[in-house]
Amino acid sequence: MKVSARSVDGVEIISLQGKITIGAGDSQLRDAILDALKDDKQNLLLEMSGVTALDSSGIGELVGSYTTVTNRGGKLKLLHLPPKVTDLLQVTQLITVFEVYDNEAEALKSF
Amino acid sequence: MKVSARSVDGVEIISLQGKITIGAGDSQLRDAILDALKDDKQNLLLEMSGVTALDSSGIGELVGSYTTVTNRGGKLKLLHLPPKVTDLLQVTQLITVFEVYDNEAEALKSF
Amino acid sequence: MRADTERVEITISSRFENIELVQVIAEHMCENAGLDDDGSHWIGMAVREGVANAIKHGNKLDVAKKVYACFELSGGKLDIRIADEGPGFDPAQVSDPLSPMNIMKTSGRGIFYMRTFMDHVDYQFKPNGTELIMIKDLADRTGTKTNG
Amino acid sequence: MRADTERVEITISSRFENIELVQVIAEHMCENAGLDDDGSHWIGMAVREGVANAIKHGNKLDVAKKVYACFELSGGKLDIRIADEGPGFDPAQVSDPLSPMNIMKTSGRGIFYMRTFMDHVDYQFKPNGTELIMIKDLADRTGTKTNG
Ligand SMILES: Nc1ncnc2c1ncn2[C@@H]1O[C@H](COP(=O)(O)OP(=O)(O)O)[C@@H](O)[C@H]1O
Ligand SMILES: Nc1ncnc2c1ncn2[C@@H]1O[C@H](COP(=O)(O)OP(=O)(O)O)[C@@H](O)[C@H]1O
Repeated sequence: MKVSARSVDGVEIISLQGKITIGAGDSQLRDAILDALKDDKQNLLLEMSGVTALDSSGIGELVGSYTTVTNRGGKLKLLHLPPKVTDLLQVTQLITVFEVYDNEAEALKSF
Repeated sequence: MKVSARSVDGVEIISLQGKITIGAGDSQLRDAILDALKDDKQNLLLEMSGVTALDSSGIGELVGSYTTVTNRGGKLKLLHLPPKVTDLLQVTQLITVFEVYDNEAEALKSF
Repeated sequence: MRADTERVEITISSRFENIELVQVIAEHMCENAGLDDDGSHWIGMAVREGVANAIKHGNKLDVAKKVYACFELSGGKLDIRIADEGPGFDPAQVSDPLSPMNIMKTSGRGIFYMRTFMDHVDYQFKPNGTELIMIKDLADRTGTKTNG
Repeated sequence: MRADTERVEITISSRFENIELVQVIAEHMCENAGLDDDGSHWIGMAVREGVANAIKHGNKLDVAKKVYACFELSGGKLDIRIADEGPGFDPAQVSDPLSPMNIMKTSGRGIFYMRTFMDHVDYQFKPNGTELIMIKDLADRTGTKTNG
Protein backbone atom coordinates (compact mmCIF):
# COMPACT_ATOMS: atom_id res chain seq x y z
CA MET A 1 0.00 0.00 0.00
CA LYS A 2 1.05 3.56 -0.70
CA VAL A 3 0.18 6.33 1.70
CA SER A 4 0.35 10.02 0.91
CA ALA A 5 -0.80 12.90 3.05
CA ARG A 6 -1.66 16.55 2.51
CA SER A 7 -3.08 19.24 4.78
CA VAL A 8 -6.15 21.22 3.75
CA ASP A 9 -7.89 23.70 6.07
CA GLY A 10 -6.46 22.06 9.16
CA VAL A 11 -7.49 18.60 8.05
CA GLU A 12 -4.89 15.95 7.26
CA ILE A 13 -6.09 14.07 4.18
CA ILE A 14 -4.39 10.68 4.12
CA SER A 15 -4.76 8.90 0.79
CA LEU A 16 -4.49 5.12 0.81
CA GLN A 17 -3.57 3.34 -2.40
CA GLY A 18 -3.49 -0.42 -2.85
CA LYS A 19 -4.20 -3.32 -0.56
CA ILE A 20 -4.96 -3.22 3.14
CA THR A 21 -4.91 -6.94 3.81
CA ILE A 22 -3.32 -9.32 6.27
CA GLY A 23 0.44 -8.95 6.02
CA ALA A 24 0.19 -6.11 3.51
CA GLY A 25 -0.57 -2.49 4.17
CA ASP A 26 -1.76 -2.88 7.73
CA SER A 27 1.42 -1.53 9.30
CA GLN A 28 1.67 1.36 6.81
CA LEU A 29 -1.79 2.52 7.78
CA ARG A 30 -0.92 2.38 11.45
CA ASP A 31 2.33 4.29 10.87
CA ALA A 32 0.57 6.97 8.84
CA ILE A 33 -1.94 7.52 11.63
CA LEU A 34 0.76 7.62 14.29
CA ASP A 35 2.83 10.07 12.23
CA ALA A 36 -0.14 12.39 11.92
CA LEU A 37 -0.90 12.21 15.65
CA LYS A 38 2.75 12.80 16.50
CA ASP A 39 2.59 16.03 14.49
CA ASP A 40 -0.42 17.00 16.61
CA LYS A 41 -2.81 16.67 13.74
CA GLN A 42 -6.26 16.07 15.19
CA ASN A 43 -8.51 15.98 12.18
CA LEU A 44 -7.81 13.04 9.91
CA LEU A 45 -9.63 12.16 6.71
CA LEU A 46 -8.79 8.81 5.09
CA GLU A 47 -9.23 9.08 1.33
CA MET A 48 -9.90 5.52 0.20
CA SER A 49 -10.81 5.62 -3.50
CA GLY A 50 -7.49 3.93 -4.32
CA VAL A 51 -7.97 0.95 -2.02
CA THR A 52 -7.94 -2.13 -4.25
CA ALA A 53 -8.40 -4.85 -1.65
CA LEU A 54 -9.50 -4.96 1.95
CA ASP A 55 -10.05 -7.96 4.18
CA SER A 56 -11.13 -8.48 7.79
CA SER A 57 -7.60 -7.55 8.95
CA GLY A 58 -7.77 -4.31 7.01
CA ILE A 59 -11.20 -3.58 8.48
CA GLY A 60 -9.69 -4.28 11.90
CA GLU A 61 -6.92 -1.77 11.17
CA LEU A 62 -9.48 0.87 10.28
CA VAL A 63 -11.32 0.25 13.53
CA GLY A 64 -8.05 0.34 15.47
CA SER A 65 -7.08 3.61 13.80
CA TYR A 66 -10.43 5.09 14.68
CA THR A 67 -9.99 4.15 18.33
CA THR A 68 -6.42 5.45 18.49
CA VAL A 69 -7.36 8.80 17.01
CA THR A 70 -10.51 9.18 19.10
CA ASN A 71 -8.68 8.30 22.31
CA ARG A 72 -6.25 11.14 21.66
CA GLY A 73 -9.13 13.55 21.21
CA GLY A 74 -8.93 13.59 17.42
CA LYS A 75 -11.38 12.77 14.67
CA LEU A 76 -11.06 10.16 11.94
CA LYS A 77 -13.47 10.20 9.01
CA LEU A 78 -13.60 8.34 5.73
CA LEU A 79 -13.81 9.73 2.20
CA HIS A 80 -14.58 8.09 -1.17
CA LEU A 81 -15.21 4.52 -0.11
CA PRO A 82 -15.17 2.03 -2.99
CA PRO A 83 -18.58 0.27 -3.08
CA LYS A 84 -17.15 -3.06 -1.89
CA VAL A 85 -15.54 -1.40 1.13
CA THR A 86 -18.90 0.15 1.98
CA ASP A 87 -20.43 -3.33 1.78
CA LEU A 88 -17.83 -4.73 4.19
CA LEU A 89 -18.48 -1.94 6.69
CA GLN A 90 -22.21 -2.36 6.28
CA VAL A 91 -22.52 -6.07 7.03
CA THR A 92 -20.39 -5.67 10.16
CA GLN A 93 -22.46 -2.61 11.18
CA LEU A 94 -19.31 -0.52 11.29
CA ILE A 95 -20.88 1.91 8.87
CA THR A 96 -22.68 3.36 11.91
CA VAL A 97 -19.33 3.93 13.65
CA PHE A 98 -17.54 5.80 10.89
CA GLU A 99 -18.50 9.12 9.44
CA VAL A 100 -18.32 8.58 5.70
CA TYR A 101 -18.24 11.23 2.94
CA ASP A 102 -18.47 11.10 -0.83
CA ASN A 103 -17.49 14.71 -1.29
CA GLU A 104 -14.20 16.18 -0.13
CA ALA A 105 -15.47 19.71 0.45
CA GLU A 106 -18.30 18.45 2.61
CA ALA A 107 -15.96 16.22 4.52
CA LEU A 108 -13.60 19.12 5.21
CA LYS A 109 -16.45 21.35 6.38
CA SER A 110 -17.64 18.69 8.82
CA PHE A 111 -14.58 18.84 11.08
CA MET B 1 -13.46 -12.88 -28.02
CA LYS B 2 -15.66 -10.25 -29.65
CA VAL B 3 -15.38 -9.54 -33.35
CA SER B 4 -16.77 -6.48 -35.08
CA ALA B 5 -16.31 -5.45 -38.68
CA ARG B 6 -16.70 -2.26 -40.68
CA SER B 7 -15.90 -1.39 -44.30
CA VAL B 8 -13.73 1.61 -45.12
CA ASP B 9 -12.56 2.42 -48.67
CA GLY B 10 -13.07 -1.15 -49.84
CA VAL B 11 -11.16 -2.57 -46.88
CA GLU B 12 -12.89 -4.73 -44.29
CA ILE B 13 -11.55 -3.74 -40.87
CA ILE B 14 -12.12 -6.61 -38.48
CA SER B 15 -11.61 -5.63 -34.84
CA LEU B 16 -10.70 -8.39 -32.42
CA GLN B 17 -11.39 -7.89 -28.72
CA GLY B 18 -10.39 -10.29 -25.99
CA LYS B 19 -8.55 -13.59 -25.95
CA ILE B 20 -7.43 -15.63 -28.92
CA THR B 21 -6.27 -18.70 -27.07
CA ILE B 22 -6.77 -22.43 -27.24
CA GLY B 23 -10.46 -23.17 -26.84
CA ALA B 24 -11.38 -19.48 -26.78
CA GLY B 25 -11.70 -17.11 -29.68
CA ASP B 26 -10.05 -19.30 -32.28
CA SER B 27 -13.29 -20.31 -33.98
CA GLN B 28 -14.71 -16.77 -33.89
CA LEU B 29 -11.65 -15.50 -35.77
CA ARG B 30 -12.03 -18.22 -38.38
CA ASP B 31 -15.75 -17.49 -38.79
CA ALA B 32 -15.13 -13.76 -39.15
CA ILE B 33 -12.60 -14.38 -41.91
CA LEU B 34 -14.88 -16.83 -43.71
CA ASP B 35 -17.82 -14.41 -43.45
CA ALA B 36 -15.77 -11.67 -45.04
CA LEU B 37 -14.56 -13.94 -47.85
CA LYS B 38 -18.09 -15.18 -48.48
CA ASP B 39 -19.17 -11.57 -49.01
CA ASP B 40 -16.37 -11.30 -51.60
CA LYS B 41 -14.32 -8.99 -49.45
CA GLN B 42 -10.72 -9.29 -50.58
CA ASN B 43 -8.92 -6.75 -48.46
CA LEU B 44 -8.94 -7.59 -44.78
CA LEU B 45 -7.33 -5.62 -42.00
CA LEU B 46 -7.27 -7.20 -38.53
CA GLU B 47 -7.38 -4.49 -35.88
CA MET B 48 -5.77 -6.06 -32.82
CA SER B 49 -5.38 -3.37 -30.17
CA GLY B 50 -8.09 -5.05 -28.08
CA VAL B 51 -6.45 -8.47 -28.00
CA THR B 52 -5.80 -9.23 -24.33
CA ALA B 53 -4.24 -12.68 -24.62
CA LEU B 54 -2.73 -14.70 -27.43
CA ASP B 55 -1.05 -18.09 -27.27
CA SER B 56 0.54 -20.42 -29.83
CA SER B 57 -2.94 -21.58 -30.89
CA GLY B 58 -4.00 -18.01 -31.51
CA ILE B 59 -0.82 -17.39 -33.47
CA GLY B 60 -1.64 -20.51 -35.47
CA GLU B 61 -5.10 -19.13 -36.18
CA LEU B 62 -3.60 -15.90 -37.48
CA VAL B 63 -1.30 -17.86 -39.78
CA GLY B 64 -4.20 -20.03 -40.95
CA SER B 65 -6.31 -16.95 -41.64
CA TYR B 66 -3.48 -15.45 -43.64
CA THR B 67 -3.19 -18.57 -45.77
CA THR B 68 -6.95 -18.84 -46.31
CA VAL B 69 -7.25 -15.25 -47.44
CA THR B 70 -4.15 -15.35 -49.64
CA ASN B 71 -5.25 -18.58 -51.32
CA ARG B 72 -8.48 -16.89 -52.34
CA GLY B 73 -6.57 -14.03 -53.89
CA GLY B 74 -7.19 -11.66 -50.98
CA LYS B 75 -4.94 -9.73 -48.65
CA LEU B 76 -4.76 -9.92 -44.86
CA LYS B 77 -2.85 -7.29 -42.93
CA LEU B 78 -2.53 -6.47 -39.25
CA LEU B 79 -3.15 -3.17 -37.47
CA HIS B 80 -2.30 -1.95 -33.96
CA LEU B 81 -0.50 -4.96 -32.54
CA PRO B 82 -0.11 -4.90 -28.77
CA PRO B 83 3.64 -5.03 -27.96
CA LYS B 84 3.46 -8.57 -26.59
CA VAL B 85 1.77 -9.82 -29.75
CA THR B 86 4.57 -8.25 -31.78
CA ASP B 87 7.05 -10.11 -29.58
CA LEU B 88 5.30 -13.43 -30.21
CA LEU B 89 5.35 -12.85 -33.98
CA GLN B 90 8.96 -11.74 -33.84
CA VAL B 91 10.47 -14.74 -32.07
CA THR B 92 8.70 -17.11 -34.46
CA GLN B 93 9.83 -14.97 -37.43
CA LEU B 94 6.22 -14.53 -38.49
CA ILE B 95 6.70 -10.80 -38.38
CA THR B 96 8.30 -11.15 -41.83
CA VAL B 97 5.16 -12.89 -43.13
CA PHE B 98 2.58 -10.35 -42.01
CA GLU B 99 2.30 -6.77 -43.15
CA VAL B 100 1.86 -4.83 -39.93
CA TYR B 101 0.67 -1.24 -39.50
CA ASP B 102 0.48 1.15 -36.58
CA ASN B 103 -1.61 3.68 -38.42
CA GLU B 104 -5.03 2.97 -39.86
CA ALA B 105 -4.85 5.50 -42.70
CA GLU B 106 -1.53 4.09 -43.88
CA ALA B 107 -2.83 0.57 -43.62
CA LEU B 108 -5.88 1.48 -45.75
CA LYS B 109 -3.74 3.18 -48.39
CA SER B 110 -1.50 0.11 -48.67
CA PHE B 111 -4.19 -2.15 -50.14
CA MET C 1 -18.49 -22.97 -22.55
CA ARG C 2 -19.33 -23.63 -18.92
CA ALA C 3 -17.86 -26.32 -16.74
CA ASP C 4 -20.50 -28.22 -14.81
CA THR C 5 -18.28 -30.52 -12.82
CA GLU C 6 -14.82 -29.48 -11.92
CA ARG C 7 -12.29 -30.07 -9.22
CA VAL C 8 -9.18 -28.03 -8.55
CA GLU C 9 -6.72 -28.53 -5.72
CA ILE C 10 -3.96 -26.24 -4.57
CA THR C 11 -1.37 -26.52 -1.84
CA ILE C 12 0.62 -23.56 -0.55
CA SER C 13 3.01 -23.00 2.31
CA SER C 14 1.95 -20.79 5.19
CA ARG C 15 2.76 -17.31 3.98
CA PHE C 16 0.26 -14.47 3.78
CA GLU C 17 1.47 -13.57 0.29
CA ASN C 18 0.16 -16.94 -0.92
CA ILE C 19 -3.41 -16.19 0.12
CA GLU C 20 -3.97 -14.47 -3.18
CA LEU C 21 -3.00 -17.58 -5.13
CA VAL C 22 -5.89 -19.48 -3.60
CA GLN C 23 -8.23 -16.52 -3.90
CA VAL C 24 -7.61 -16.10 -7.65
CA ILE C 25 -8.27 -19.81 -8.20
CA ALA C 26 -11.61 -19.43 -6.47
CA GLU C 27 -12.49 -16.34 -8.48
CA HIS C 28 -11.46 -17.88 -11.80
CA MET C 29 -13.45 -21.02 -11.13
CA CYS C 30 -16.50 -18.94 -10.32
CA GLU C 31 -16.08 -16.97 -13.53
CA ASN C 32 -15.64 -20.17 -15.52
CA ALA C 33 -18.87 -21.37 -13.94
CA GLY C 34 -20.65 -18.31 -15.28
CA LEU C 35 -20.81 -16.23 -12.12
CA ASP C 36 -20.63 -12.46 -12.50
CA ASP C 37 -17.68 -10.40 -11.22
CA ASP C 38 -19.36 -9.40 -7.97
CA GLY C 39 -20.46 -12.92 -7.13
CA SER C 40 -16.96 -14.21 -7.81
CA HIS C 41 -15.42 -11.44 -5.75
CA TRP C 42 -17.33 -12.24 -2.57
CA ILE C 43 -16.58 -15.94 -2.81
CA GLY C 44 -12.92 -15.04 -3.32
CA MET C 45 -13.16 -12.89 -0.20
CA ALA C 46 -14.54 -15.80 1.87
CA VAL C 47 -11.68 -17.96 0.60
CA ARG C 48 -9.17 -15.24 1.49
CA GLU C 49 -10.47 -15.18 5.07
CA GLY C 50 -10.42 -18.96 5.34
CA VAL C 51 -6.86 -19.24 4.06
CA ALA C 52 -5.70 -16.37 6.27
CA ASN C 53 -7.08 -18.19 9.31
CA ALA C 54 -5.46 -21.47 8.25
CA ILE C 55 -2.08 -19.74 7.92
CA LYS C 56 -2.36 -17.59 11.05
CA HIS C 57 -4.39 -19.53 13.59
CA GLY C 58 -3.99 -23.05 12.20
CA ASN C 59 -0.38 -23.24 11.05
CA LYS C 60 0.74 -20.28 13.15
CA LEU C 61 2.79 -18.91 10.27
CA ASP C 62 5.10 -21.93 10.19
CA VAL C 63 6.15 -21.93 6.52
CA ALA C 64 6.97 -25.61 6.71
CA LYS C 65 3.27 -26.29 7.28
CA LYS C 66 0.95 -26.43 4.31
CA VAL C 67 -2.48 -25.13 3.56
CA TYR C 68 -4.44 -27.32 1.17
CA ALA C 69 -7.49 -26.06 -0.67
CA CYS C 70 -9.88 -28.00 -2.83
CA PHE C 71 -12.62 -26.52 -4.97
CA GLU C 72 -15.30 -28.78 -6.28
CA LEU C 73 -17.96 -27.52 -8.59
CA SER C 74 -20.82 -29.90 -9.11
CA GLY C 75 -24.55 -29.60 -9.67
CA GLY C 76 -24.31 -25.82 -9.58
CA LYS C 77 -22.77 -25.88 -6.11
CA LEU C 78 -19.24 -24.85 -5.23
CA ASP C 79 -17.77 -26.88 -2.37
CA ILE C 80 -14.60 -25.39 -0.91
CA ARG C 81 -12.33 -27.14 1.59
CA ILE C 82 -9.42 -25.40 3.26
CA ALA C 83 -7.24 -27.55 5.46
CA ASP C 84 -4.41 -26.63 7.79
CA GLU C 85 -2.16 -28.63 10.12
CA GLY C 86 -3.29 -26.93 13.31
CA PRO C 87 -5.00 -28.19 16.46
CA GLY C 88 -8.34 -26.54 15.71
CA PHE C 89 -10.57 -24.49 17.98
CA ASP C 90 -14.05 -24.39 19.41
CA PRO C 91 -16.30 -22.50 16.99
CA ALA C 92 -18.87 -22.07 19.77
CA GLN C 93 -16.36 -19.87 21.58
CA VAL C 94 -16.03 -17.46 18.68
CA SER C 95 -17.70 -14.23 19.68
CA ASP C 96 -20.25 -12.32 17.64
CA PRO C 97 -18.56 -9.31 16.00
CA LEU C 98 -21.89 -7.46 15.84
CA SER C 99 -22.42 -7.42 19.57
CA PRO C 100 -21.83 -3.94 21.04
CA MET C 101 -19.07 -5.39 23.21
CA ASN C 102 -17.15 -6.47 20.13
CA ILE C 103 -17.97 -3.94 17.48
CA MET C 104 -14.84 -1.88 18.17
CA LYS C 105 -12.51 -4.88 18.30
CA THR C 106 -9.70 -4.95 15.78
CA SER C 107 -10.23 -8.62 14.93
CA GLY C 108 -12.84 -11.36 14.95
CA ARG C 109 -14.69 -10.67 11.70
CA GLY C 110 -13.21 -13.34 9.42
CA ILE C 111 -15.61 -16.20 10.05
CA PHE C 112 -18.48 -13.71 10.11
CA TYR C 113 -17.57 -12.59 6.57
CA MET C 114 -17.33 -16.20 5.43
CA ARG C 115 -20.82 -16.88 6.76
CA THR C 116 -22.09 -13.71 5.11
CA PHE C 117 -20.78 -14.58 1.66
CA MET C 118 -21.26 -18.34 1.64
CA ASP C 119 -24.40 -20.43 2.13
CA HIS C 120 -22.80 -22.90 4.50
CA VAL C 121 -19.68 -22.71 6.68
CA ASP C 122 -18.54 -25.57 8.83
CA TYR C 123 -15.40 -27.02 10.42
CA GLN C 124 -14.10 -30.54 10.77
CA PHE C 125 -11.40 -31.23 13.32
CA LYS C 126 -9.16 -34.21 12.72
CA PRO C 127 -6.02 -35.49 14.41
CA ASN C 128 -3.89 -34.11 11.60
CA GLY C 129 -5.51 -30.71 11.27
CA THR C 130 -8.51 -28.52 10.72
CA GLU C 131 -10.72 -28.48 7.68
CA LEU C 132 -12.96 -25.57 6.83
CA ILE C 133 -15.88 -26.46 4.57
CA MET C 134 -17.72 -23.73 2.72
CA ILE C 135 -20.54 -24.27 0.23
CA LYS C 136 -22.11 -21.82 -2.14
CA ASP C 137 -25.05 -22.46 -4.39
CA LEU C 138 -24.02 -20.69 -7.57
CA ALA C 139 -27.35 -21.37 -9.25
CA ASP C 140 -29.19 -18.55 -7.54
CA ARG C 141 -26.47 -16.09 -8.48
CA THR C 142 -25.27 -17.36 -11.86
CA GLY C 143 -25.71 -14.55 -14.32
CA THR C 144 -27.86 -12.49 -11.98
CA LYS C 145 -26.69 -9.19 -13.39
CA THR C 146 -27.78 -9.31 -17.00
CA ASN C 147 -28.56 -12.95 -17.35
CA GLY C 148 -25.18 -13.46 -19.03
CA MET D 1 8.46 -9.18 1.69
CA ARG D 2 9.88 -11.69 -0.77
CA ALA D 3 9.56 -15.42 -0.54
CA ASP D 4 12.87 -17.17 -1.07
CA THR D 5 11.71 -20.74 -0.89
CA GLU D 6 8.22 -21.59 -1.84
CA ARG D 7 6.30 -24.51 -3.24
CA VAL D 8 2.82 -24.44 -4.68
CA GLU D 9 0.98 -27.35 -6.23
CA ILE D 10 -2.20 -27.31 -8.26
CA THR D 11 -4.25 -30.04 -9.86
CA ILE D 12 -6.89 -29.37 -12.52
CA SER D 13 -9.01 -31.52 -14.77
CA SER D 14 -8.35 -31.46 -18.50
CA ARG D 15 -10.33 -28.48 -19.70
CA PHE D 16 -8.85 -25.59 -21.64
CA GLU D 17 -10.66 -23.10 -19.42
CA ASN D 18 -8.55 -24.31 -16.50
CA ILE D 19 -5.27 -23.35 -18.18
CA GLU D 20 -5.65 -19.85 -16.83
CA LEU D 21 -5.84 -21.12 -13.23
CA VAL D 22 -2.34 -22.53 -13.53
CA GLN D 23 -1.09 -19.53 -15.45
CA VAL D 24 -2.21 -17.05 -12.79
CA ILE D 25 -0.53 -19.12 -10.08
CA ALA D 26 2.72 -18.92 -12.04
CA GLU D 27 2.37 -15.19 -12.57
CA HIS D 28 1.49 -14.48 -8.94
CA MET D 29 4.42 -16.53 -7.68
CA CYS D 30 6.75 -14.63 -9.98
CA GLU D 31 5.38 -11.32 -8.73
CA ASN D 32 5.71 -12.46 -5.13
CA ALA D 33 9.33 -13.33 -5.93
CA GLY D 34 9.91 -9.76 -7.08
CA LEU D 35 9.79 -10.25 -10.84
CA ASP D 36 8.40 -7.40 -12.92
CA ASP D 37 5.14 -7.67 -14.88
CA ASP D 38 6.78 -8.52 -18.18
CA GLY D 39 9.00 -11.20 -16.70
CA SER D 40 6.02 -12.76 -14.96
CA HIS D 41 3.95 -12.57 -18.11
CA TRP D 42 6.37 -14.58 -20.24
CA ILE D 43 6.75 -17.27 -17.62
CA GLY D 44 2.97 -17.42 -17.39
CA MET D 45 2.90 -17.82 -21.16
CA ALA D 46 5.33 -20.78 -21.03
CA VAL D 47 3.14 -22.36 -18.36
CA ARG D 48 0.04 -21.78 -20.47
CA GLU D 49 1.66 -23.62 -23.40
CA GLY D 50 2.80 -26.48 -21.19
CA VAL D 51 -0.63 -26.95 -19.63
CA ALA D 52 -2.35 -26.68 -23.02
CA ASN D 53 -0.15 -29.50 -24.32
CA ALA D 54 -0.78 -31.62 -21.24
CA ILE D 55 -4.54 -31.23 -21.71
CA LYS D 56 -4.59 -31.62 -25.49
CA HIS D 57 -1.78 -34.00 -26.42
CA GLY D 58 -1.24 -35.71 -23.07
CA ASN D 59 -4.72 -36.23 -21.67
CA LYS D 60 -6.46 -35.82 -25.04
CA LEU D 61 -9.13 -33.64 -23.46
CA ASP D 62 -10.38 -36.44 -21.22
CA VAL D 63 -11.82 -34.41 -18.31
CA ALA D 64 -11.43 -37.38 -15.99
CA LYS D 65 -7.66 -37.10 -16.43
CA LYS D 66 -5.77 -34.59 -14.34
CA VAL D 67 -3.00 -32.13 -14.99
CA TYR D 68 -0.77 -31.57 -12.00
CA ALA D 69 1.52 -28.57 -11.76
CA CYS D 70 4.14 -27.85 -9.15
CA PHE D 71 6.02 -24.59 -8.76
CA GLU D 72 9.09 -24.53 -6.63
CA LEU D 73 10.95 -21.35 -5.97
CA SER D 74 14.34 -21.84 -4.40
CA GLY D 75 17.69 -20.12 -4.60
CA GLY D 76 16.32 -17.57 -7.05
CA LYS D 77 15.28 -20.30 -9.47
CA LEU D 78 11.74 -21.22 -10.39
CA ASP D 79 11.29 -24.92 -11.11
CA ILE D 80 8.01 -25.77 -12.81
CA ARG D 81 6.68 -29.30 -13.34
CA ILE D 82 3.59 -30.01 -15.38
CA ALA D 83 2.45 -33.61 -15.44
CA ASP D 84 -0.24 -35.31 -17.49
CA GLU D 85 -1.50 -38.90 -17.73
CA GLY D 86 -0.58 -39.37 -21.39
CA PRO D 87 1.78 -41.75 -23.18
CA GLY D 88 4.34 -39.10 -24.04
CA PHE D 89 6.10 -38.39 -27.33
CA ASP D 90 9.51 -38.17 -28.86
CA PRO D 91 10.78 -34.60 -28.48
CA ALA D 92 13.39 -35.28 -31.16
CA GLN D 93 10.56 -35.65 -33.66
CA VAL D 94 9.15 -32.20 -32.94
CA SER D 95 9.86 -30.06 -35.97
CA ASP D 96 11.45 -26.62 -35.92
CA PRO D 97 8.75 -23.98 -36.37
CA LEU D 98 11.31 -21.55 -37.81
CA SER D 99 12.25 -23.72 -40.76
CA PRO D 100 10.79 -22.38 -44.03
CA MET D 101 8.87 -25.63 -44.44
CA ASN D 102 7.02 -25.03 -41.18
CA ILE D 103 6.73 -21.31 -40.87
CA MET D 104 3.21 -21.26 -42.36
CA LYS D 105 1.94 -24.16 -40.28
CA THR D 106 -0.99 -23.47 -38.00
CA SER D 107 0.54 -25.35 -35.07
CA GLY D 108 3.86 -26.49 -33.65
CA ARG D 109 5.01 -23.36 -31.81
CA GLY D 110 4.17 -24.27 -28.20
CA ILE D 111 7.39 -25.94 -27.14
CA PHE D 112 9.35 -23.34 -29.08
CA TYR D 113 7.73 -20.58 -27.00
CA MET D 114 8.49 -22.48 -23.81
CA ARG D 115 12.14 -22.74 -24.80
CA THR D 116 12.19 -19.06 -25.70
CA PHE D 117 10.82 -17.87 -22.36
CA MET D 118 12.43 -20.38 -20.02
CA ASP D 119 16.10 -21.21 -19.41
CA HIS D 120 15.61 -24.94 -19.47
CA VAL D 121 12.86 -27.16 -20.89
CA ASP D 122 12.89 -30.90 -20.58
CA TYR D 123 10.56 -33.90 -20.51
CA GLN D 124 10.44 -37.01 -18.38
CA PHE D 125 8.40 -39.95 -19.57
CA LYS D 126 7.12 -42.35 -16.95
CA PRO D 127 4.75 -45.29 -17.07
CA ASN D 128 1.98 -43.18 -15.57
CA GLY D 129 2.44 -40.07 -17.66
CA THR D 130 4.53 -37.26 -19.00
CA GLU D 131 6.28 -34.61 -16.94
CA LEU D 132 7.38 -31.32 -18.42
CA ILE D 133 10.17 -29.63 -16.46
CA MET D 134 10.87 -25.95 -16.99
CA ILE D 135 13.40 -23.89 -15.09
CA LYS D 136 13.86 -20.16 -15.01
CA ASP D 137 16.58 -18.27 -13.22
CA LEU D 138 14.71 -15.31 -11.82
CA ALA D 139 17.84 -13.68 -10.50
CA ASP D 140 18.96 -12.28 -13.84
CA ARG D 141 15.50 -10.87 -14.54
CA THR D 142 14.33 -9.65 -11.17
CA GLY D 143 13.43 -6.06 -11.72
CA THR D 144 15.18 -5.78 -15.08
CA LYS D 145 12.22 -4.37 -17.03
CA THR D 146 14.15 -2.87 -19.98
CA ASN D 147 16.43 -5.84 -20.38
CA GLY D 148 13.61 -8.21 -20.95
N1 LIG E 1 -8.09 -22.60 11.07
C1 LIG E 1 -8.17 -22.23 12.38
N2 LIG E 1 -7.43 -22.88 13.30
C2 LIG E 1 -7.49 -22.49 14.61
N3 LIG E 1 -8.27 -21.50 15.07
C3 LIG E 1 -9.02 -20.81 14.19
C4 LIG E 1 -9.01 -21.13 12.80
N4 LIG E 1 -9.87 -20.30 12.18
C5 LIG E 1 -10.38 -19.49 13.14
N5 LIG E 1 -9.88 -19.79 14.36
C6 LIG E 1 -10.23 -19.15 15.65
O1 LIG E 1 -11.43 -18.43 15.48
C7 LIG E 1 -11.23 -17.06 15.85
C8 LIG E 1 -12.09 -16.15 15.00
O2 LIG E 1 -11.63 -16.12 13.69
P1 LIG E 1 -12.04 -14.94 12.74
O3 LIG E 1 -13.50 -14.73 12.84
O4 LIG E 1 -11.52 -15.25 11.38
O5 LIG E 1 -11.33 -13.65 13.32
P2 LIG E 1 -9.79 -13.33 13.54
O6 LIG E 1 -9.01 -14.21 12.63
O7 LIG E 1 -9.69 -11.89 13.20
O8 LIG E 1 -9.51 -13.59 14.99
C9 LIG E 1 -9.75 -16.83 15.72
O9 LIG E 1 -9.29 -15.80 16.53
C10 LIG E 1 -9.19 -18.19 16.12
O10 LIG E 1 -9.11 -18.30 17.51
N1 LIG F 1 2.40 -33.44 -22.99
C1 LIG F 1 2.49 -33.96 -24.22
N2 LIG F 1 2.11 -35.25 -24.45
C2 LIG F 1 2.18 -35.80 -25.68
N3 LIG F 1 2.67 -35.14 -26.75
C3 LIG F 1 3.08 -33.87 -26.60
C4 LIG F 1 3.01 -33.21 -25.34
N4 LIG F 1 3.49 -31.95 -25.49
C5 LIG F 1 3.84 -31.84 -26.78
N5 LIG F 1 3.60 -32.98 -27.48
C6 LIG F 1 3.88 -33.23 -28.89
O1 LIG F 1 4.76 -32.26 -29.37
C7 LIG F 1 4.19 -31.59 -30.48
C8 LIG F 1 4.63 -30.15 -30.54
O2 LIG F 1 4.04 -29.44 -29.49
P1 LIG F 1 3.96 -27.87 -29.56
O3 LIG F 1 5.28 -27.33 -29.96
O4 LIG F 1 3.40 -27.38 -28.28
O5 LIG F 1 2.98 -27.54 -30.77
P2 LIG F 1 1.42 -27.93 -30.96
O6 LIG F 1 0.86 -28.21 -29.61
O7 LIG F 1 0.85 -26.71 -31.60
O8 LIG F 1 1.42 -29.13 -31.87
C9 LIG F 1 2.71 -31.80 -30.37
O9 LIG F 1 2.06 -31.72 -31.60
C10 LIG F 1 2.63 -33.18 -29.76
O10 LIG F 1 2.75 -34.16 -30.74
